[in-house]
Amino acid sequence: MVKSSSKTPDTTAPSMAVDIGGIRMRNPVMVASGTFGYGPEYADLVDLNALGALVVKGIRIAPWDGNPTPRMVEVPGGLVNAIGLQGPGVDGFIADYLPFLRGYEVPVIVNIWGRSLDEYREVAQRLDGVPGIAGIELNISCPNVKEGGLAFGTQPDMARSVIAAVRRATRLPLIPKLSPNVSDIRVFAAIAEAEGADAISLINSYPAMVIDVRTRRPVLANRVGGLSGPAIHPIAVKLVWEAARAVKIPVVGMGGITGPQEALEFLIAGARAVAVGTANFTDPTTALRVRDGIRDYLAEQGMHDIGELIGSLAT
Amino acid sequence: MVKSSSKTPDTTAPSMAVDIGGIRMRNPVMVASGTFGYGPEYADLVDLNALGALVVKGIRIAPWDGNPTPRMVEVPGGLVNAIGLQGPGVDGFIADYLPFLRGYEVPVIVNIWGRSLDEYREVAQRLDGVPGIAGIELNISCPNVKEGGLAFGTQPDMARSVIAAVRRATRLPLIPKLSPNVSDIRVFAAIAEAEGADAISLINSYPAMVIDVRTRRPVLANRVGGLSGPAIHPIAVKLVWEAARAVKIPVVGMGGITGPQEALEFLIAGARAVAVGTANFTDPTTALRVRDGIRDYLAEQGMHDIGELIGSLAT
Amino acid sequence: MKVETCNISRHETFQGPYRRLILDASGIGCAGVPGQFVHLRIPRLDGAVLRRPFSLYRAGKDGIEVLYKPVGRGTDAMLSMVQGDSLSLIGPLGNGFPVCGKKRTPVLVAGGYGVAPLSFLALTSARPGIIFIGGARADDVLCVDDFKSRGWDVRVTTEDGSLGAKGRVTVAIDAWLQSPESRGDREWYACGPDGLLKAVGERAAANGWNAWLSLDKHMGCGVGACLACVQRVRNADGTEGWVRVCRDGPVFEARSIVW
Amino acid sequence: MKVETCNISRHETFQGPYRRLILDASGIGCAGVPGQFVHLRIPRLDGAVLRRPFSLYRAGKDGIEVLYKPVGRGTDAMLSMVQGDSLSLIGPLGNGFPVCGKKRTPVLVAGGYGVAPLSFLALTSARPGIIFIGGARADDVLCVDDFKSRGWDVRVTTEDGSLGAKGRVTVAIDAWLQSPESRGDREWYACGPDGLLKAVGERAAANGWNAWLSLDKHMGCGVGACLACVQRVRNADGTEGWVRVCRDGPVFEARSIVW
Ligand SMILES: Cc1cc2nc3c(=O)[nH]c(=O)nc-3n(C[C@H](O)[C@H](O)[C@H](O)COP(=O)(O)OP(=O)(O)OC[C@H]3O[C@@H](n4cnc5c(N)ncnc54)[C@H](O)[C@@H]3O)c2cc1C
Ligand SMILES: Cc1cc2nc3c(=O)[nH]c(=O)nc-3n(C[C@H](O)[C@H](O)[C@H](O)COP(=O)(O)OP(=O)(O)OC[C@H]3O[C@@H](n4cnc5c(N)ncnc54)[C@H](O)[C@@H]3O)c2cc1C
Ligand SMILES: Cc1cc2nc3c(=O)[nH]c(=O)nc-3n(C[C@H](O)[C@H](O)[C@H](O)COP(=O)(O)O)c2cc1C
Ligand SMILES: Cc1cc2nc3c(=O)[nH]c(=O)nc-3n(C[C@H](O)[C@H](O)[C@H](O)COP(=O)(O)O)c2cc1C
Ligand code: FES
Ligand code: FES
Repeated sequence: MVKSSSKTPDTTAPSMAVDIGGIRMRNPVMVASGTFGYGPEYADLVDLNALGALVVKGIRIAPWDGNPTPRMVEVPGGLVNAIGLQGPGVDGFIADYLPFLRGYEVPVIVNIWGRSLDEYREVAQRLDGVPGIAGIELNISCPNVKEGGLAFGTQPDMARSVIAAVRRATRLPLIPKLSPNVSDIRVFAAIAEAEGADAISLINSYPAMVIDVRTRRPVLANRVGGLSGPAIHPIAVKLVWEAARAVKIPVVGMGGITGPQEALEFLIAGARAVAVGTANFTDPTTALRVRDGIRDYLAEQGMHDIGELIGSLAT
Repeated sequence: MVKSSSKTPDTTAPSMAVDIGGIRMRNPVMVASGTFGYGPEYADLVDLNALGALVVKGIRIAPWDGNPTPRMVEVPGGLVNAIGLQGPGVDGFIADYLPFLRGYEVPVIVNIWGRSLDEYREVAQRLDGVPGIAGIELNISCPNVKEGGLAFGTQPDMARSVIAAVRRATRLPLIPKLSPNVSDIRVFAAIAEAEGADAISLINSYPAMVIDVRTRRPVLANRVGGLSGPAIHPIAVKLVWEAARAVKIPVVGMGGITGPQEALEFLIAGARAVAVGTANFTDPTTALRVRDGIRDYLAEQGMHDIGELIGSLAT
Repeated sequence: MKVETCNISRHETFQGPYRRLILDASGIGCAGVPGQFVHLRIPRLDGAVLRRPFSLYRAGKDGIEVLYKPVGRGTDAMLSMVQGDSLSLIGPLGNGFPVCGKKRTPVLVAGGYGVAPLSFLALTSARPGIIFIGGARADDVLCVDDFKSRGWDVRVTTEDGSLGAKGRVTVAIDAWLQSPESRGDREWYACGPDGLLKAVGERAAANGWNAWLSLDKHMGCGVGACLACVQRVRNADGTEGWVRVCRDGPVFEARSIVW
Repeated sequence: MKVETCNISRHETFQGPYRRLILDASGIGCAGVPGQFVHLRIPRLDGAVLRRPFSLYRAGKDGIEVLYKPVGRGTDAMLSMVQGDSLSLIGPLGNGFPVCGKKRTPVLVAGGYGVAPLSFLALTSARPGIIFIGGARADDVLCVDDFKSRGWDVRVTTEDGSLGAKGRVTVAIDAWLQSPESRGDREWYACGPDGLLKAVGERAAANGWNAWLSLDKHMGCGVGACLACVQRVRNADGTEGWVRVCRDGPVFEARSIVW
């Protein structure tokens, strides 16, 4: 006891902090874009500061109406949504939501999209230097808008140009969100890394369709939508595992997390952080349960730092 | 009552017969390759003649050992398998199983695969003219073998060459089975049609992975496997819908059928027949339930022929 | 708004296919007002990722009550819930009905389970008014006594004529609107299928009255985050846009709705 | 082999965590012999696509019985099944144990639930023999009386010493093998974890005895169609290959197994 003022370190609590391309998070559990609004919606139910990071709903350069309704349908083990990226636009976001979010310490990651290369670039530029934004998640994988969206995420050349353009437009940490709808995810992971992305995230929801056999019509007004939830989890684990081995930049894993178990799979497969999406609807406290469960797992396994777990898959 | 011997036609029973690229089936409900063995396995439980068609487990030119165990793991809404195409080889199949199958009237479709173009061609050649075989399903989409398999199904050039080669090697109805693991299924459907395929079938199981968080190892010995079952159904419907609009040849839809409902979705989306896979394990009588359910639906809707249902999606 | 784990105090047949579910959710109960709803996680509905929304039929310090009818996978599974089962609620959600203007008489219109929030509203209403209840069959006409015992004028219609007047609820409304008794300053409140809401809104608007419609949209999150439940509305400036039924509603003034 | 929908006649605690399930599946009951199993579809296990295999503990014209222990999602869900519940079985599946050679004495070795098929075997055995039952704790040592009442010599071991000798079942087997009483012509039957089966096989082979091992492999179809449950074996001609535990087994002679 040399220095009486020193705190006794809690040797049993493993360190959960991670760094995702320059974004420092207290723990690796984020909430996924489009499933947590812009923050205020869940603020009564969840301590936002307890999240690793908060990724807001996708925004573009101007307000966007999204798709007609119905926009969501439940299926066994998940849901199919075709919201179509309704949002207030980047200025609306900055004016209406960012002040609220600045009241919290949680890193805020803005999910952005555009209908053209220019739009992508503009929205990134507009966010650059705005206080209260920790990073940009670049959505090149939304199955629910006709323009841009998925096309950017499934064609290597288009992915390359949009990532390069946005990279030049911002100094913020940049996280392209890859589409699962490709034959070889490693190609797109490598493109992101080569173009200067700070991290990658995956997977977005998976293109899908539900038909009402009574009316013989698609249930969703947009006809097709994106499948998310437990149903896609084993697909996501495989893609995260492949992507994590293909690049050195951090990987954020998501798809079907409902509790610590699925999050641990992603981390073991090589993800440095994870995001909870659909499960927020089922149980808004999922991210907190996941965080606590990971901590307990580390303690049980005698691990002192989350880093020991990440990518620890024995094959 | 002019002819007293004439049977009174049952005007209420809708016609269920379909023609899949020259294979005439009494009803549109097949059983999917790999989930029904070679026929004898389920013969005690299911009247094989009540099936629209029976697709046997994938075979290649010579016997094949498949993957080490564990080969299968259940996940929410499905299972992930990595059998790895274990089989007796084409001669073993002809000697050991075909005589049994010849005792039935059900059309037998042989699912074939190879590790090279030559192997594919050889096995097709070997089957050509063998009595008791109604058609060939060309598996270019198996996620569970390192050689060939998936690569043939996700690269347009390779898909084209293998379909063309097999087409030249056989006069049997040829049904390439497409991989879901592509960005645009229409490309592969069109290739199949252009190369002279008589029909296409989709989807195969979806590449996936399950990790045991206790041991931090993949559960399957092969590490990755294919996800099948209800979890993939909304994905399959979307792909079948797209494929059916891209080609004129018949489409066989599968993925996650557990009862009439999911089968009807495929038919409405444009499939001319459907196949029951994983659900055979849950309930061996699924195909019969599906057949009866489709018939009841047609009757309820006042349809006289399954043709009125096929592709009837209103969008 | 909170997440509350509660127990089922009672679960019983209410009338015909309708069930009454009494939950000891006192936190939500104390805060809830008529027109608000809870988002209920159905126990043992494996593979389900979504909760189901139900209007408050009653709310107070002892907890809450909802009335529901089995109409699908989720509500069917609810039938097997038993006293003592634990379940998770999010609530109270949405905005309640606005209070009826001082000099106005409330006119209520309900279809099916839509009577539940209106019965709760009547309980807290400063004075009784008139309620039109419509249903397919007598079984679908709920809570008549709730209103009668508080002095409300109850007008029942059923499509098959098994109770009250035969026909749709609009038949009764239109007859009433023709009659002199309908004169005066009214404030309308309605909950039921879209067709009913639209019809009520048109009639109210024609007379320059407010009509507060409680909308029923398929919901994801229930809190305003997912944008699944949106309804097209006309803004004050004449432009059109979306509102979230779960957070901005479920109650909207009829003239703002773009059907 | 058939698919049979049956009802639960009784479902009760057997011992410690083990449960006994009595099913009125008379079709399967009449056909079933020791060593065979049923593939059971667990009711209300939504999202599950696979059945679960269980050995016949008893089978007869009234139906069948199985003993099981909750060890995972499926068997946990089985705990909530109640008398009268209906469920679907496929069975009887696999091949039973071969009959013990005329001049040989049966030696049985069981671990955990593995005692269930062996108890059924003992019931039909021409003459009693010796049975080694091993378990982690006293709770895991089942059916001792089944054997004792039929004149079998029962040797119990538990890893924690709470019942019988302390240690693994091999400790008791090895002690017995050292003793003169083990001499004679024996036929071995074992069911339990792989380690136990392997140990039994080695000891039997060393003495030139047959050992019939009932294997436990994760199963898909249960009928031989999916090739999930395969076990590596040595063929008569020295080559190696797969057999299907569900259809070609679950009982195999120890010397054929490639561990
Ligand atoms: C604000 C609000 C209050 C409600 N209050 C009541 C009430 O007090 N009593 C009552 O019986 N019902 C009420 N409903 C309707 C009730 O939520 C649905 O009947 C229920 O969700 C149907 O679920 P299901 O799984 O049985 O039906 P399914 O049709 O199998 O459901 C599938 C999906 O559709 C959604 N869905 C289906 N029908 C409706 C519907 N009419 N409205 C919204 N979502 C639907 C479900 O939430 C689910 O996501 C209310 C709905 C809303 C929006
Ligand atoms: C021929 C045979 C006879 C059996 N007889 C009995 C018996 O009489 N009593 C009894 O208690 N148990 C018996 N078992 C084991 C029993 O089938 C498993 O305990 C059960 O399947 C576990 O299911 P779960 O969902 O609870 O476990 P989970 O681990 O959650 O199951 C997940 C998956 O793994 C499979 N699985 C898990 N453990 C096993 C295992 N040990 N063997 C086979 N599959 C497994 C399940 O079928 C399922 O597909 C037998 C197994 C076999 C192969
Ligand atoms: C209703 C809904 C809206 C979504 N909106 C977006 C979005 O705006 N931008 C985006 O990149 N991903 C969006 N996603 C995808 C999720 O962020 C996530 O990648 C996907 O749902 C998989 O995770 P999950 O299975 O945990 O939900 C949305 C998902 C849902 C369900
Ligand atoms: C255990 C198993 C084995 C399979 N083997 C084959 C195969 O040999 N050849 C093939 O083309 N598809 C094979 N499949 C894929 C199925 O035929 C089918 O395409 C897929 O499982 C999707 O249908 P389902 O969801 O109804 O199972 C296999 C699937 C399973 C589950
Ligand atoms: S239900 Fe999610 S915004 Fe209304
Ligand atoms: S479980 Fe399918 S072959 Fe044995």
